[in-house]
Amino acid sequence: LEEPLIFELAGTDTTGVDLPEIEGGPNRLGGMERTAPIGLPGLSEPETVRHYTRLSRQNYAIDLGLFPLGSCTMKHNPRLNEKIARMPGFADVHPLQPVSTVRGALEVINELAFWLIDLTGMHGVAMSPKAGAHGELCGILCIRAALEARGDPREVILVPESAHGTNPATAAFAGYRVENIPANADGRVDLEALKARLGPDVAAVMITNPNTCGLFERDMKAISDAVHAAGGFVYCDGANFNAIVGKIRPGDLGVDAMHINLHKTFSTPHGGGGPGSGPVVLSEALSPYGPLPFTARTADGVVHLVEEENAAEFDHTQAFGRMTAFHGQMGMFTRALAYILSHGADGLRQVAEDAVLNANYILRSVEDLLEAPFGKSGPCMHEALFSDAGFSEGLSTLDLAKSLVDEGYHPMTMYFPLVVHGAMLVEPTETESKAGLDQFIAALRSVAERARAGDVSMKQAPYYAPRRRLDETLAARKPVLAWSDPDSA
Amino acid sequence: LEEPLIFELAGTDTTGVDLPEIEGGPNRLGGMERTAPIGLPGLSEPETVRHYTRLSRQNYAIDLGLFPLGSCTMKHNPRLNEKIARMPGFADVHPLQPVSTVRGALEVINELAFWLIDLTGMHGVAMSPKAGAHGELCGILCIRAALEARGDPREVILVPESAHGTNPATAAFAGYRVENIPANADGRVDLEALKARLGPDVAAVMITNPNTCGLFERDMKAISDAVHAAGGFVYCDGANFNAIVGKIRPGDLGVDAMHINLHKTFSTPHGGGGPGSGPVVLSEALSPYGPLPFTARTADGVVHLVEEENAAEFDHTQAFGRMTAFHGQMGMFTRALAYILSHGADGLRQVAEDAVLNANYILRSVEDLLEAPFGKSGPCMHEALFSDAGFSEGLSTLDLAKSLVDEGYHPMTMYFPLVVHGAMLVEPTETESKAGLDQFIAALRSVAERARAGDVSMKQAPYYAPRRRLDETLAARKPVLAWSDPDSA
Amino acid sequence: MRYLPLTDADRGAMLARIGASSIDDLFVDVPQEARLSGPIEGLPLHASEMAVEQHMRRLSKKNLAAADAPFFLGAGAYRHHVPATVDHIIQRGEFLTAYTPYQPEIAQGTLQMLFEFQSQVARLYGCAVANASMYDGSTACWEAVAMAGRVTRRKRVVLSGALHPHYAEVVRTMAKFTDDEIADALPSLQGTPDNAGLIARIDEETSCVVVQYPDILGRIPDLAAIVEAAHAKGALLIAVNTEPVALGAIKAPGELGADIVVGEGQAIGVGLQFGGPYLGLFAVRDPKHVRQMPGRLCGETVDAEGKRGFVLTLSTREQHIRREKATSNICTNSGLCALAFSVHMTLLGEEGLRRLASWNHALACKAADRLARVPGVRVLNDSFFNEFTLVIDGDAREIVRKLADDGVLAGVSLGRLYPAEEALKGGLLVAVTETTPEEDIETLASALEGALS
Amino acid sequence: MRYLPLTDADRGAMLARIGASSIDDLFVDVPQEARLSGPIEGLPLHASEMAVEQHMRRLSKKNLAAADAPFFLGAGAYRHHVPATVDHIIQRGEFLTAYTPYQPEIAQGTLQMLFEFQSQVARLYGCAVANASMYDGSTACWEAVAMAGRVTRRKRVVLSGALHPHYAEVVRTMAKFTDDEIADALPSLQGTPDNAGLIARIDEETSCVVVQYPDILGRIPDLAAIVEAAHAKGALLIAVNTEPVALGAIKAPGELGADIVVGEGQAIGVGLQFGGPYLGLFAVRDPKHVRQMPGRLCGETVDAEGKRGFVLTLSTREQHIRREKATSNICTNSGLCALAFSVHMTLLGEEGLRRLASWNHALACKAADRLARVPGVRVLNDSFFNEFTLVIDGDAREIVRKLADDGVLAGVSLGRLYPAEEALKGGLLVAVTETTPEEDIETLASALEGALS
Repeated sequence: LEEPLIFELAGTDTTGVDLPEIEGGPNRLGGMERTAPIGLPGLSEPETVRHYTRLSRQNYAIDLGLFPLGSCTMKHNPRLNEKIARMPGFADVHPLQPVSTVRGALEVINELAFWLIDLTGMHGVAMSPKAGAHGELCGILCIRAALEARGDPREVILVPESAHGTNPATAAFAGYRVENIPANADGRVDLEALKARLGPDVAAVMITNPNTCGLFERDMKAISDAVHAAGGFVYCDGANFNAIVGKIRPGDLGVDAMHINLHKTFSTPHGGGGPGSGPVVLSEALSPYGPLPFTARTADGVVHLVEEENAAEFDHTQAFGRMTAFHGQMGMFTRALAYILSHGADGLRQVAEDAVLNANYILRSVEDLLEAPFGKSGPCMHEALFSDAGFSEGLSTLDLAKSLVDEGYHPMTMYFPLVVHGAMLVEPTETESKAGLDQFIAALRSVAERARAGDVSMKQAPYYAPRRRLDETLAARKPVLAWSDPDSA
Repeated sequence: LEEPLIFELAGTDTTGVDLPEIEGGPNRLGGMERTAPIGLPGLSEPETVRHYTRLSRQNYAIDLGLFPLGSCTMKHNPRLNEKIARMPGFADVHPLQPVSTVRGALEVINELAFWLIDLTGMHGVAMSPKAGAHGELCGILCIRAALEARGDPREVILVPESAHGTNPATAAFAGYRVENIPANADGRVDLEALKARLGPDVAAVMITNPNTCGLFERDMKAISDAVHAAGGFVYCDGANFNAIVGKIRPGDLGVDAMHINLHKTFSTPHGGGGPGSGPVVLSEALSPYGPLPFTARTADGVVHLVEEENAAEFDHTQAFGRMTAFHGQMGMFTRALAYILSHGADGLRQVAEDAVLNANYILRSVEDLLEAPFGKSGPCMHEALFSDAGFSEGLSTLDLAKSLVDEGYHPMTMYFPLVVHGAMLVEPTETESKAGLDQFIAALRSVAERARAGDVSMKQAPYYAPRRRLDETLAARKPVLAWSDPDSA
Repeated sequence: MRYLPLTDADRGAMLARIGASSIDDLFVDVPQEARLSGPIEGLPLHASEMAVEQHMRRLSKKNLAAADAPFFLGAGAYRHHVPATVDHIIQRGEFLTAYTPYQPEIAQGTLQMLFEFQSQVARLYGCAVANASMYDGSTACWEAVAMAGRVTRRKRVVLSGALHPHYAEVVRTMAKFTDDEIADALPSLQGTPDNAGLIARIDEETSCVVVQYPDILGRIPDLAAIVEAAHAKGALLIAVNTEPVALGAIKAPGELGADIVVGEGQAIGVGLQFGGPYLGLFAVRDPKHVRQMPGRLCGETVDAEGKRGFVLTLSTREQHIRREKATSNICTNSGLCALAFSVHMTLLGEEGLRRLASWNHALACKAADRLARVPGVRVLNDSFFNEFTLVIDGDAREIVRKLADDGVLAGVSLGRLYPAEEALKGGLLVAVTETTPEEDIETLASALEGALS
Repeated sequence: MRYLPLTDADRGAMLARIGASSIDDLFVDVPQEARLSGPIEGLPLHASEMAVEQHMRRLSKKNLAAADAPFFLGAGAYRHHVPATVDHIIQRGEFLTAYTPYQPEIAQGTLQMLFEFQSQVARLYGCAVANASMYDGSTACWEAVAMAGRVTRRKRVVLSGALHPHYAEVVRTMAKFTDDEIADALPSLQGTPDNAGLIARIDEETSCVVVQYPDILGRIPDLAAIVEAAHAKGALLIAVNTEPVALGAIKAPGELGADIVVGEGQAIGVGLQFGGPYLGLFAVRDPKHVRQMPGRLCGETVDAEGKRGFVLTLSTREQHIRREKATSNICTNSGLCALAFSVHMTLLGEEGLRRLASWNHALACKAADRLARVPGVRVLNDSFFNEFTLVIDGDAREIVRKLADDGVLAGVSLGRLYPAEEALKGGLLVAVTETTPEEDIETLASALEGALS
């Protein structure tokens, strides 16, 4: 059975709520009454539940199986955290309530901030960014504010070839010119090339570590030292922090700013595309420029909300501004804090170890069939990178990925990083069992063998998904982005 | 992917909880320490969530589509009711807390009791029975207690042919001899045959109204009068109360006892087989014999818990005993009360009307293809009854039902009531939309046409379910009722 | 009406297809005088979701939730921490809104779960086979008594004096109508259960002996001795357990020779819920007794393609087939509670269950030691798991009520359970689980000191 | 560790396959001095689910939940009743634990939902196309400003003085780094918005005019006049809405000619949540602007068998394709909040939304009338929907704090929003929704009377 659209299921005169009908009479809407039809269909509760339940079953999800999207970190979402986020004291609190009535909320933010600072070995943290990309922007804006404060505006940000697409987008948004730094043969930043490019025009280097080839940047400390020596700052993309959490502190490697995707490392649910949360940890040099609002605990144990009004009391007059209306993603903070407290310092360390172990297990279990371009560059971290070298002519990474769908799995990240041809980035995360990995490895080996053997049926995969391959070109060429009533056309 | 058993997924040394390990040392277990292995596998939380999520997807459910099981009343389960049942003041309260700390819980029971009495036009209600069959037993035990109290023990209970299987089982359990009463040609109790059988040995008549042919027993009042005149009681099986709730009060028809399936009429979820709840409304003659405990509101508005201890204060010394340890299905009471308050007296009436309308709509939309044995006996009530007359040789009701699975529907009730050959009992309930019914009717017509035409492929249906037809004979002949480790065999 | 999808236009169109001119035409078989002409008077009309939620919340706030007070109640219902995953899973629409799995091809989710549940219960109880659940422990207990009657064809039932009095009352109530003879007794306030007295009551007419383990006073009887005595007279031994967590610490009744093991499963996964819905567990040690068992059974089989699958089986014992010859009239069971139990037990596993049991016992030992130091209080039990009996100078029931007024839920007094028995009125059952913070033990001790001084 | 399935035996076997002798071998690329030898000091170790839940519950109880007090806060975040169905659906694992739908064949659930969501938002806003959501209203507002710059290739941004000050501050902050010029102003305490003053600030360099509707003081500006003025100078009109329920009662900004309509969707389906996650809505009136829009878009297409399906489309605007030339750096959005909004809106439908809006307005009118009778209080607004401004003799911020101590959450003072502005300190924003019982209005009135006397 195909599920129709809500617009095809009901008209605008039905509803799934029971509300009183207020008779007309005078109003105070300033003459702006909405009189024309709006066109919003209303479904009864039974129809609504069924519509969305049926739709949901056309999705793949972590709850159904391994979701090996490299760099996306699809790990199990603990159900406790959902329960906690719904406690009325967190869910039913207004962001502008008097501070005396939200002490617990401020404590949550402050407690999480404390953990993030300690786990990263940094000095401060900006909690309000709403997602990873927003956090990146926050970090770069801190850098720009710091440079401007010392009267040394610079123009260039260096970004490695393998960076996340958000990195250059962010740098450009903040008004910088972006220059690439090449990778060396083993998949890491070319230290010498970087050093050669450093100079008084370089505001910062944006580095992802572990990098998007799944490798740890061995020279991280040397890079940081060189950048600092040249008067620049080091921005670290923290999307892969889950590989090292509890094992390595970025602050020890000279990082000045790093965003942390709470929805990756600390397992707040992705929800089909968000919400995320991207707090940014900051070095001592950058902390004064972090945005408002934030929380601060004074010696008496009281947690304060620091906003424009009282920033001076907390010696924070250099804040570069405000990134969002309120205090950040409270719903994600409660979940992330619950996750962190559940694991503790020992459990988080184990998270990193198991994530890395699982990825290496996959890497070594399939590299005889799938080319691992940096397989000789040392162990991978939390994700294993493969290329399409060895595929039979005419078959692509896309075909392998879609064939994996027929094996019952979500595909890995494809064609990223760009430095590898036909890249496939596999991140199992720490919440997969060995038995689950073995089953996945068998499936991956099976499709890899078919790709090598030139099984052309792969070009039409998937066969067993709710839909066959979808025509993305048509969608872009003739965009249909909202429903319109065929009867009124 | 096939989902293994938990016993195949994990050993007994793993766990999905983090609990402290208490070191040995002295205990006070009286020398009964359990030392031998127990054999219970433990799964981490991610594995657990995935296991049960995957299993769940092999089920059909109301949330996925129409569930037309006659006499089972599979209607939408409002989500509000789930939320309410989980309020800590209901979910986290012990049944033996001092009464001063559970006033709200007692009020819920009392408020629901008040509605049940009013909706049925009866005198009292026993709230503690745990399910419909348990309620039936309660009602029959009230009758037996009342007869014994007047020194007139009787031996026989009359049950119509079309009764639910629980009716004779219950009567037999309570020590009665069961005798059938035939139906007349139009599918109703044969009033004359009944009258002829009445006498001083008949303790009660158990009648289902609307009956299991989906018809209203027109002669109900005459039956009651005749039974009462002969010194017996009238028990009404209330499983079909949803067809008349808010429209007709069984008390007005002379009923002495009727259980109400809260999980049918008042929409508490079936949960794959329970829990249910079966309060029994009682006439003035039977009320004194209702079991303990129950609630009573005194003139001062206080709701009291009446147990063995204070039964005398509430003039209830003739209670026949106690049917269960505590106070009944509180979790079902909160849901049922929320359902009742949501609908109100007007909405409940609409429930009955829409349930009957939907059933008649199906009856009249397919009776040209599916034989309706009592189609001429007047409108049906909440369910439409069909027979296999007209099927091609060799095809059965079972084949049609399993073919309906391939159309995306749960089958109707089959081979019940027994009075009709190859019976199919279809109950859509009031929570289906017209569009949904039309789609179902089209599917039903399609399989009916195939059955008439003799499409032998139906004998192997279903084809598109998680499993093909299962071998029930094998299961019964060589019962495997628990997992055993093949390695230890 | 938010739950009713039909519009008036739909209703009109449908009546037209049916050939009726009004809804009332469809109720034509109901005598006119029995038809109400409008909504029943004196009852409120429909209400918004918000209004209903507010009303119910107001009622819920009139109860003192266990989480909001020092809490020590047990006596057949125990408060344990239930992992959030359990509730998440039982709210999956596919489990919550499914019917009894009579169509196995599209109910494998429920069926496989039940098969796993049966296997877990059988192992927990040390038995061969468990069924797919009963209403609750008390009704399971009665069903066991009835089954023993079918197996032994005898009518005399010997109840231990330390069987939960509500369970005993359910048995007595049912027996009134089945002409079984019930030999029961009261518990005696001794540190060790009176096995000898119980054994003395068993005779050649006895169909079964019913023993609670741990018993109503929290003591752990040595079942093996009673089993031997019962079997010597040809009677079955029915063991009743109301705290399944205990079986992570003490031997399984089946191991000790009990023939039928029944109990309340609420402590694992289900929660307190003011007494229901709960979860009746029912298992037999000897597979030959399976066909006399009440309730549903799920069994393994294969489908037409040879794939493993599960079905409800041996239904020839059940009422919808056997009608008046059924083993029981039970129809609905506690499927969703069985799921909750099974999910929680799967999360625990043997390792978790044993740790949980050890922790409960250790805390209970601490509590017993602390409370024994309260003047005027002594601990009765020689043995216990997570619940024990205090004997107090005074009326424990009054003290419980008084402490409740001060916000301490002190336990269950024997006076509440046996209101007529003067000799028991000093008894107070105190249960301690992993949910009991150690400071609450101190709070209880102080409160008792205050109340007794 | 309950979330980590590997056992030590597994780890050993896996290391063996990898050919490593220890986990540390896998971290060999990390300089030895950067590797911590054990758990970070000073931080607690892992904790049971129960312990974490208890800790978080303790913190949650230190907050005063809106349900537990008379509550009148708005100012960009509104409290409405959210049907229980909404939360049930967003907790379906298939929605909750799915990723951004990059693999459309196995993500049709999320994609169809997003297509429906986009269609609902477009209709609500009176626009042609809406995107699949932004972080929140304030960031959506900034993205609209940036988009207007791309469309008009101008750099001057005119902000209405009655734009939410946090939104204005976000725009100012971002503009610092993009060299946009921001012309802003303060709100004036008048009953009707100062359209003339705003229009006077528009010039030939202006890329866009940003107007909130209803505005921060609750007044409903006549957008049409400003649209006309903006278009006359070649500028775009950006309308900002922070209370979508209002659009069930007042004309859609798109109907009135706004070019870009952005807003906060939190009021429908999402809840208060102390400010986040919220739901940024973004729509354009003219389809030709679609390719300049930020954020994800879901579009209709067909699969290889011709069946209708949905995909993310026009991704050439996005950062993962365009890198430094992207329309925005936005990546994650508010997918799950969009689902909550869409489910709630589906339950409401047009009929429900209009009723809800009428009810809100009627209650707010009652509240305004009642509060106007409090001595020392006047109602500023000539027009409003469900929120209006009181002007009080005294410091409203102090009064709000004082009333909070008495358990009344009286509203948002302008002093909280504009701490530096003496002229605004008597202002108090009061929001009234269907969740406000009428008796709470009386409570607020009495409390204000008490505080002002």
